[in-house]
Amino acid sequence: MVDKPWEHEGLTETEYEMIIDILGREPNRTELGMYGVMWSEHCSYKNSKAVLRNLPTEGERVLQGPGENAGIIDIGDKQAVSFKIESHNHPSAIEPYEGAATGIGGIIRDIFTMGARPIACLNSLRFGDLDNDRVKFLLDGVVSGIAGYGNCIGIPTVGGEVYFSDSYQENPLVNAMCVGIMDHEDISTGTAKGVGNPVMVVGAATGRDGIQGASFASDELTEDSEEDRPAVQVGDPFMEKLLLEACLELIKTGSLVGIQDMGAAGLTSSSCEMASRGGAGIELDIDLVPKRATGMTSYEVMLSESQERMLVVPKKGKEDLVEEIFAKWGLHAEVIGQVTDDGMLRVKNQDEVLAEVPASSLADDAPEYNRESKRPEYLDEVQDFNVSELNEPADFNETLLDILVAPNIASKEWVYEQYDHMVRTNTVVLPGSDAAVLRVKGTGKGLAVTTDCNGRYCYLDPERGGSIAVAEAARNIICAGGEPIAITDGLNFGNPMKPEIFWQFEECIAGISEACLALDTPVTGGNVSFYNESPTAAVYPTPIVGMVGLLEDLDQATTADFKDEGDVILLLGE
Amino acid sequence: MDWKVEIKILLKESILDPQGQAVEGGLEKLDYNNVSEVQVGKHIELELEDLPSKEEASKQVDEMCQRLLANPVIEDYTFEIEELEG
Amino acid sequence: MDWKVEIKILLKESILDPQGQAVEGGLEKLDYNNVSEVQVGKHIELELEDLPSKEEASKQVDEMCQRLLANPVIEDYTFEIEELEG
Amino acid sequence: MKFAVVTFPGSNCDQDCYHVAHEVLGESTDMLWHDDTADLSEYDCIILPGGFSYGDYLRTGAIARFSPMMESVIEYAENGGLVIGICNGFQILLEAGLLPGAMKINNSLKFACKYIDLEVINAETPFTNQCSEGEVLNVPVAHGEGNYHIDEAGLQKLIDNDQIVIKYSNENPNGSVADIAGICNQKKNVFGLMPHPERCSESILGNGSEDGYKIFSSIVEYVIKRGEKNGR
Ligand SMILES: Nc1ncnc2c1ncn2[C@@H]1O[C@H](COP(=O)(O)OP(=O)(O)O)[C@@H](O)[C@H]1O
Repeated sequence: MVDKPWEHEGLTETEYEMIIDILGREPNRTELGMYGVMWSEHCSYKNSKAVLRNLPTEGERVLQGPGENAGIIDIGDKQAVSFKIESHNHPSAIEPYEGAATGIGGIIRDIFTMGARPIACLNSLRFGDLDNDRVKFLLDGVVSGIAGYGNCIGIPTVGGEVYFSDSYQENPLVNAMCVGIMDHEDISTGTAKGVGNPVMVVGAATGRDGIQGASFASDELTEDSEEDRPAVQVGDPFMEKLLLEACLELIKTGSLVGIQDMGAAGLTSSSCEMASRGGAGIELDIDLVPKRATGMTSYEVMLSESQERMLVVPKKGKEDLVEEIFAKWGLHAEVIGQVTDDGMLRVKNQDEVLAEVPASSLADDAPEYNRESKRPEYLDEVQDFNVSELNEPADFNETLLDILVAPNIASKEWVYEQYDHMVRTNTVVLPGSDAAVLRVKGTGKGLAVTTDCNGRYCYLDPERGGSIAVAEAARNIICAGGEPIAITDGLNFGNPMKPEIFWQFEECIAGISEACLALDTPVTGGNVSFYNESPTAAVYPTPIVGMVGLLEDLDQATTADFKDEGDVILLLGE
Repeated sequence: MDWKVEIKILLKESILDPQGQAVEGGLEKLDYNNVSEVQVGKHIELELEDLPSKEEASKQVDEMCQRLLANPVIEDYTFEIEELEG
Repeated sequence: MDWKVEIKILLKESILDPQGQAVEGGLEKLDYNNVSEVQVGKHIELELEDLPSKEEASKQVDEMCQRLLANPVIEDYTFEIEELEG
Repeated sequence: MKFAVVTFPGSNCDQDCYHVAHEVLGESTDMLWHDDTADLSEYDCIILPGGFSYGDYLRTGAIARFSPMMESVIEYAENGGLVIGICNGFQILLEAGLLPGAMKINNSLKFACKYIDLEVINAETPFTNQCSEGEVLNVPVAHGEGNYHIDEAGLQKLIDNDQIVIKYSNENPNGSVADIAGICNQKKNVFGLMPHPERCSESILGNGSEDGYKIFSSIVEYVIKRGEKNGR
């Protein structure tokens, strides 16, 4: 082995020693690669877990909190909603169209894996100054990518936000949220258990794309990142549409034990997480995995991030049924292994064992760090600012016009007209209002959905900013006629190794927690994206709040526009 | 001198080509079972004015491909240049 | 014998090409002012197995273009065929 | 009456069309699978729904038109059966040659989803008899390739035979020749349109327009009248 083999996998020497302790020997290259991705920030949350525990995650309606592919909230009548937000910032910075598109694909898979039929997508976007050509290119590519994927798969994109600020100049933020609806009896989880049950891979063939995407997402962007090309993946929304229909059909049969999407760290993460959740082991033969490229090594097969794939564990004897359903949708389903009782993730190539590690050590035993935190000095300066010292504008009419043409305030029609926001005929309140409202067919109910965050507020006062994001989302839901019921959070920050950044992170979480407790909107899951930095600076701390609200009666749905001449206009609040 | 340029742009080999797969499937449906390795890319034709040599023309086309016509992150391109008869 | 086929498909000349126009506009924005007649079409590559002669291969490709690959109402196509070395 | 909606791999509006036909109109409605063939004579109208059949790869509708069910639909249409193709369904009808012309990418090169005004040009088809000539309908469009093309001779024929059924009235969202939004065949039993009437058949949705309902109720009305005439 080369010197310091851990470095290539993004691990530290201490972490490498922990692995040796776990295995009682040195890991081989495949095993080390597996630990590398699973213990990356992206998969293990090693720098954020401790702080995330402070978020309130319990509530009467919570059927599934954080820890699964997505959270689930009860909406009555034996129905539930599943929703989650996910970031795809770094891939979008490099290849905006495909980066954003595959981000949409990933979050949609998280939702239908839970057994829910996706009914809406939202997206929260941050870019640099719109005067810049690169920024225009990124905006254009990201919006077309979201449209390209979401429109083709036939899920309406009903809301979101776009903000422009220097702080995102070289590190745009692309967060996507998906909301699905399900009957309680269809709730599925990513669990593997039952010795001898088959493990099957369904959907696309495995290629060399996106290898080490997870550890890539955990690095700061550098000048060289554009050279890091293999990490870019191309999505196939058509394939995912077929996968979605086939998986939902399969879940309805009741013959599944567990199902999980292959996102970051592909086969490695899906297999070890499923085994670990079920307290079981999994044995795989990579020779049986359908591959798109020839001569792929075990390292590559285990770490590939090819899109539009899922791992399913049906009950023994149901293999043919799975194959039949997938064949109907023109897709392959292959048995690649089975569930065992020894807790090991064992990877074989025919008879040869290539990797053998405790599944839970990959999924759950990553080290947890309490990073140093320190109040940044810039705060004294910015908080010293006194609004009353500002001069009154000479001409308020002119100021109003200036405000209206500012990209952050101007209509976002250019964006949402590129998204099919009406497919599935549920969109009661269209984009352009405060929150979008969707009807729940077959009931008189509706769901209100929104994403919100003001990164500038979070920069000026992370704790207040975090609370404000939740409060703004709640106001939007209420203005649409809904009662806020839960949130998902997309936490976008800089490098957590910097004490000032970590402090921002802690403070934002404290603010979000406080607001969520006050509003009784538990956090059912979310995503942490660190290392959103460019050589010059970190992005504004941007904890995006995706909120779902319930309208017991769709007739309560309200829109933001003025309706009739002569109507009274009231200003509420302080 | 004026030039006629033909550019072909295909996805890099390692990258998934969903269009190619769909077309291959479509051809199969029509019972063309002897077709494989289908790739679908772009073909661009254009005319370039006023460049003194094929080298200069080539240089400009390459630059245009890098900057706008192709997406070098995921695509490869090749081109051919011929002098246009006045 | 096996064959390597390259097909190019462009909109018929009389038909307005929105993509070609957009690309021309895009190039102009980047200060390429000597570009004209931009057309954007498709480039398809594929391999054909087991056909005894170039004529047979040609016949099949032509048929595939007519039936599926091109839309003869608005598109023209041309193709090149080469024998694949075993 | 009896509707049937065809599902192709990649169809997205099949359930929406089903919902309108079955729940809103209250008519009996079957779902048909692309890979089957069927004797369609028991149906009064076949709906080809919107979406991205086969991902819209290569060209919109190009691959779907070769599905076995389309063979049945073509036969059904040739025998005078009513067929309505909405958005991707329209594109499939063009590729299948049941309607003349072809579809190009929108002039903007961008997908456009919005409500738009349509003018009814021919109110005497089985699909528009509940509208009046010149009436303006407010209906959403949602497509990236709705830029209808036909050559001049073809256009003249469409005009001469009253085959242009609806046009974009204020704004042409895609660059279509002669602002064409929907056309029918010479016999008037096959209708293709880019806008989505199924998305505006209930007042609860979107901006509240129910203009799309008129298209579906026209079909029902036509079928009832035809039945009466035939003494059924
Ligand atoms: N990226 C986006 N995707 C979809 N809809 C968007 C997006 N950005 C903005 N919108 C829609 O535009 C409307 C106005 O957005 P915005 O200007 O951010 O307003 P607000 O400050 O009231 O949230 C909202 O209804 C929002 O859903």
